[in-house]
Amino acid sequence: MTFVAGVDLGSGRTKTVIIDENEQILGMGMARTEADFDIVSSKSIGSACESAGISDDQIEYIATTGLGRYSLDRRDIQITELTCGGRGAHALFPDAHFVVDMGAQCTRAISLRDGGKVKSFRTNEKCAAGSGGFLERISRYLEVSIEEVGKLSLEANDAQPISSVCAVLAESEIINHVSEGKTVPDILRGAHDSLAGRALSQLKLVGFDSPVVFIGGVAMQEGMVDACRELFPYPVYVPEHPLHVVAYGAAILGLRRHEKRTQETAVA
Amino acid sequence: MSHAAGIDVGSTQTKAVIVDIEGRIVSRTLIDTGANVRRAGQRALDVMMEEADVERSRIGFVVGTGYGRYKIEAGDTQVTEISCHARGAHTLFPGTRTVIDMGGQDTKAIKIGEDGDVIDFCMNDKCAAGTGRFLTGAAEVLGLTLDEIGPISLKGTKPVRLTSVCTVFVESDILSYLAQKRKIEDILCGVHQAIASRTISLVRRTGIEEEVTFTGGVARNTGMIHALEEKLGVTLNVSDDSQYTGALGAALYALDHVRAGQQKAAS
Amino acid sequence: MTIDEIVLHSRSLLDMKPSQVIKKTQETYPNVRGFAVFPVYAPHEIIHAAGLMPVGLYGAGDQLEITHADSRFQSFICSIAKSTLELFLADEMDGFVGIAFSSICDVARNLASVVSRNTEGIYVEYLHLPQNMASEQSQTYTRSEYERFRRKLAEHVGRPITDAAISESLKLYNEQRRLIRAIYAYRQDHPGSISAAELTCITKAGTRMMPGDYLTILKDVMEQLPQRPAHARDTVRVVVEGAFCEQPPIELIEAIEAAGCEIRDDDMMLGWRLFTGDVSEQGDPLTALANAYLNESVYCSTRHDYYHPRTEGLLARVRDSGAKAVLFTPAKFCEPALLDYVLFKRCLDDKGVPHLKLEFEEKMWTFEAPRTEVETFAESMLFD
Amino acid sequence: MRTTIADSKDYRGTVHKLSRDIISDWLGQLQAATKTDTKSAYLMVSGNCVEILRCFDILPTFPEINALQLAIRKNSLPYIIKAEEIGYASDNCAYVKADIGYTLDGGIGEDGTIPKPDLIVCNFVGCNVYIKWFEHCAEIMDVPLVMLDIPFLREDEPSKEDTQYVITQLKELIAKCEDLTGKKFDMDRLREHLAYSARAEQGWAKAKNLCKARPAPYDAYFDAINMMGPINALRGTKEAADFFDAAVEQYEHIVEQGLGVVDDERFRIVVEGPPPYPYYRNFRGLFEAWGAVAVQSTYSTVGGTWENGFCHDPERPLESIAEQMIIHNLCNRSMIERYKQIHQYITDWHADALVIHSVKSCRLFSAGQGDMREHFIRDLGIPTLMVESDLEDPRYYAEAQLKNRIDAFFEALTYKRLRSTAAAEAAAAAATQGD
Ligand SMILES: Nc1ncnc2c1ncn2[C@@H]1O[C@H](COP(=O)(O)OP(=O)(O)O)[C@@H](O)[C@H]1O
Ligand SMILES: Nc1ncnc2c1ncn2[C@@H]1O[C@H](COP(=O)(O)OP(=O)(O)O)[C@@H](O)[C@H]1O
Ligand code: SF4
Ligand code: SF4
Ligand code: SF4
Repeated sequence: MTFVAGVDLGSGRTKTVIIDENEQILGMGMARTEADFDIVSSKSIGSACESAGISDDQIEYIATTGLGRYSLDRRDIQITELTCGGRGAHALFPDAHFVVDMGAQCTRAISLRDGGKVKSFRTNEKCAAGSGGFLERISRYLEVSIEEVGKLSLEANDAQPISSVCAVLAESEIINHVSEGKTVPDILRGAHDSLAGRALSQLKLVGFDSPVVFIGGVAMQEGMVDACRELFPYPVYVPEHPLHVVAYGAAILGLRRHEKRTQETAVA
Repeated sequence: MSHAAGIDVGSTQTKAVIVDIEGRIVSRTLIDTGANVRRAGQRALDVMMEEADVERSRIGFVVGTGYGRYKIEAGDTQVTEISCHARGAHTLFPGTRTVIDMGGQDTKAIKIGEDGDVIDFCMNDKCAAGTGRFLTGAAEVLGLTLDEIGPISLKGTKPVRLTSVCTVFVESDILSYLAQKRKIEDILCGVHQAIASRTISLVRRTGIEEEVTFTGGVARNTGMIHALEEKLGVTLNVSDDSQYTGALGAALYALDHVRAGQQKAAS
Repeated sequence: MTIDEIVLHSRSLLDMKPSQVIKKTQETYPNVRGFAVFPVYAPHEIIHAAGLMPVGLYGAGDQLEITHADSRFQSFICSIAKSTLELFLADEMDGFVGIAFSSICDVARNLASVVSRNTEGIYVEYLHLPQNMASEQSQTYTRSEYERFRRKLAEHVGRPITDAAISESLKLYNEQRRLIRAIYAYRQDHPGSISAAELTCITKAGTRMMPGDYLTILKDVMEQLPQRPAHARDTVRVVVEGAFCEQPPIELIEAIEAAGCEIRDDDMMLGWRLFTGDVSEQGDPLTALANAYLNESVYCSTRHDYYHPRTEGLLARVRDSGAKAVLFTPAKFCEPALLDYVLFKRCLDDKGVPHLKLEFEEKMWTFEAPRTEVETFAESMLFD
Repeated sequence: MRTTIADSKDYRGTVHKLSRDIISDWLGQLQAATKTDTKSAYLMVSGNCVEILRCFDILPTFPEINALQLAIRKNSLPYIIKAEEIGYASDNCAYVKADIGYTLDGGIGEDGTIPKPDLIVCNFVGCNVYIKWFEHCAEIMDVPLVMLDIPFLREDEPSKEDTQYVITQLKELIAKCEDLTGKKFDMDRLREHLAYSARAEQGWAKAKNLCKARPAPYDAYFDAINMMGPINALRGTKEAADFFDAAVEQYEHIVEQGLGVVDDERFRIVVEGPPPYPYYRNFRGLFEAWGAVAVQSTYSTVGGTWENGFCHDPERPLESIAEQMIIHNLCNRSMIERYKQIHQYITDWHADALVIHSVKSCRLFSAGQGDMREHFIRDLGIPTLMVESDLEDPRYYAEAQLKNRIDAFFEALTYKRLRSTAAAEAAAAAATQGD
């Protein structure tokens, strides 16, 4: 049996997926990203090995991706998170040609060719206004844990719109809502609606015209998914483990390279 | 009816000042604006009247300013914070030609004439990067108080270069520098420098003419004063009342009304 | 000098402010004075014939802090406009007789006025180069514009600029352009022999040297290239398009190459490589220049050419260079480039040529984001 | 007693209504032309040669006016977004984006409101974006393009070659029009159209001069749009010429009665830069609140700077067309000329301040306006306010911020005035005491 790991060194968390030669997921792991990428990734890989029931040295090939993809010395190859996200999403939903990936610092809209290759993409770098970091901030402000945000937002019945494009300035609007006695679910849903709107305009820039796969940590929030489904003119698919799709894509691409290399050595 | 009051309801803090008929500061108050903007103004006024032992009936006119100025019920009229900061700064330092005001959510540069009138001004738009909030965030991550960060930053010798000036992401940036074992003073030094650079490019839009007065809450931060002075190459006027500058200006506008009323009554 | 030394030397020239460039040149040519040329094209041949050193103003990169110009040009204006003004306001243009702008975009046009209002004793010229190559009168008009420039420039330097002198300059610049074309061609045949980043430094240095000395350098490069080990990597072959005015930081070009792209052809430093062939060295030199401008210019975003649409030009460039994709790199806020992108995109999509848009700024200093984008782009073509 | 015209409907009534009527007539003609084989051509508003097209009964259409109409009806954003989806950048001129978005959406041609042009005439006078815009139109609609290259006015006077170059190109255009329509060019007809143009231009100049009155009879920025429609879209027609006769008569009447646009004209301003069309009324309200009235504006002269007495001359048909295109329109003149124009406005129209509305879309207008501000404040000592938004893209209009700036500016002016009156009173008091 072959074990290939995909490691996604993201700005918030480092995610690992281990697959076998049939692209079947055997294990997944996660660790909070810290400065020493080597330590973080071995934590993350360790937890993935544990869930796969294998030991670290059984891994034959490692593909890294994400912001820290160059920082892991024991990688075999590094691939960008866009390529991996596209590939991972495609493997799970072969008929979808669009992917939206919402992480902590960045939202990415990707369009795919048949076969899962990236056709075009848009990213918003380093502005919190359209990404998960914003949600973490307001959840802290509203004193709910990030895990609860998704469910709470579903309970909204009078979503409170946010007009500011800046996450920091939007906070004052939120404070205003709080002071006017609006409920937490209504406020959260307003934030989700506004993020969904920004995601939609990014998707439009890559030619959005058919179903989209929603991945990244923010896709774990039901209310956010609901907001997208309501707003987007096409179906929104959400994988079971949205956080790990990029790592999964890395693992798949890693597996391909690994097979190619083994073939080449076999021929030689 | 011999006093006048100015209330500056800011995004973070609410400041209020009472002046007597000569324009001298009788009392001043600073409270957190909190969630209820409407209440903040009233509260500040109440606290201040009590402290100064001035009855409401003796305050002839109240001018509201700051971002919550239209929500102050006690306010007889409103004046923009730009005019108020200019007037306040000119009163504190009559030689002022440029005012740099850094508050919680915005940064302004105001150019003023010899008489203290506003000639020109710029503000940051739409993006809160590099404002007071940025510093508050940095202090929180490091577990320090606002009073501490300035002095610590002064000790920095090898400032870090921040990859983002976004107020939200500064935290993760700082965390990653901490993890790289960079010294806290170097990190804070980098933070202050990043904000100073951003501020200065804003101020340059109006041009920088001496004397330069630094107002707003961030002017209480010695690290910021130093970083700005270094980048501008000029010495800044900073008053102990810097955070009250806007409220003072508002109180002086209110005083105009009180005096005008007295004159009318006299004639 | 070896190629490595030439690249280093070029970089050091590029790090200098214009006044320093003149000072440095004066070490060899004691009384020479400079004349600045704003991208994209102004007839540096005439300037050189006036006994001046034409210096390309391609912004000031990391060398200059923008302290004054921000208050004159708003946030949505390209960097090069600001840094050019800054050079004047910060007294970094010592040793210059003047500057010539040409009709490339609305920003450059207004910049010419602003520079002239804020400077004293410097000759600021604005040349209206034609946008109609098809009128019966185009040639007469273009020649008259060059003639007007010659006349005014002569007044400013206090001596006539003769036809003979212009013809001499034409020859020099013809040879210069010939050599650059030859180096580009050599690199296409021998990928990896010289990187795009290195070559850009070298071509850019030509805007900061006396043309005669520069020829020596180009000849050196051409001679030594065959000795350089060339190794073709597994890359995507691209054409870089859109950086005809403000220039991308060298680090960005390096990042593009590091991310897995081989730059086969580009439109960088276009103003100094404008003509596709030699300008005629026979007859009236100004007529020859006018003809070259009208009939033998490379397609360019700042020039409307009824007979030669830019989209066709780009497709030809892709085809001729054997590239598989286009990296479209406009300067941030560069309106002509950003508008052209729309038509380029249309025709590339139509022909199935992959492309990626990548905006840059003079003062950018992290290249992480563009690098990820180019990498993804390369991966989308390399992986199957 | 009536002291203002704001509450009397007949001021806005007459000129506004007349203008609306003739513009909707014209729009009706355009709409009708989508269904017939009337020939039409694209043209740019600034410094054009519409009279030549009129000689061939070619209906002129103006993409700029199309974009403007979309914005003022608050309809521009969906088209702008549509254009961005096909590759336009957020930093590109939004006039272009709205118009192209509208075209792609089917607004042009048989099912639309504007006929598909048979010819695209790019008289780009100074604005290089225009070249691209018309190239894009030509490519997207597959229509032939004629590029009229108008040399920029880079010295005080155009050179002989400049003028000759333009005249030659006009002749080449005439030949194209003859080919297109099969009609022979008739110089006498051109003279007729030019005579109408001249009459409208003189009317314009008179009307603008009436704003020297205190109070000003209309707002030369916000209300001037009523006159811009007729002069820009309908120049060369009898309708436009008659319109100006009527407008001048109205305004003269208002001046005689001593009426003003606002209750109390407190500040007279000159405005530079195009307005934020998507929020035209709101923006106007911010100034009205302070009793500020625009007595002159540069934007209203994009079509032509008629104030100084230039008008088309039927005796020198092609020459005067060429001169107007090169010299007598705002776009083809340098920033420095614009500074002079504004300064003259401030002096001759007795203005208190300059307001610069800097729009992100239009770099032709806005690039370098910071320098303009610097010049007026520092060199000329004229109070100057600069605010930023956009002429077409509603996303760049931030009312709270604009209000803040505008309020602060007029607060300062008020305060300054207060002090100088106080000083004057004190001086007067001192003088009486001295007696
Ligand atoms: N358990 C969770 N429930 C809901 N949301 C989550 C959860 N974990 C993370 N998130 C959201 O996802 C974001 C992080 O997403 P991720 O894809 O890991 O980003 P990155 O790849 O940049 O590290 C957080 O900012 C948060 O908003
Ligand atoms: N003691 C202090 N030391 C340093 N900085 C301070 C101190 N107190 C407040 N500040 C800074 O001042 C900011 C608030 O400034 P202020 O002018 O009151 O803003 P606003 O008017 O927007 O409420 C805070 O965000 C903080 O960064
Ligand atoms: S401060 Fe606001 S607008 Fe600025 S980068 Fe951060 S989230 Fe974006
Ligand atoms: S970079 Fe573009 S917009 Fe700027 S001056 Fe050059 S051509 Fe004009
Ligand atoms: S840049 Fe200005 S003048 Fe040019 S097309 Fe756009 S709005 Fe019109």
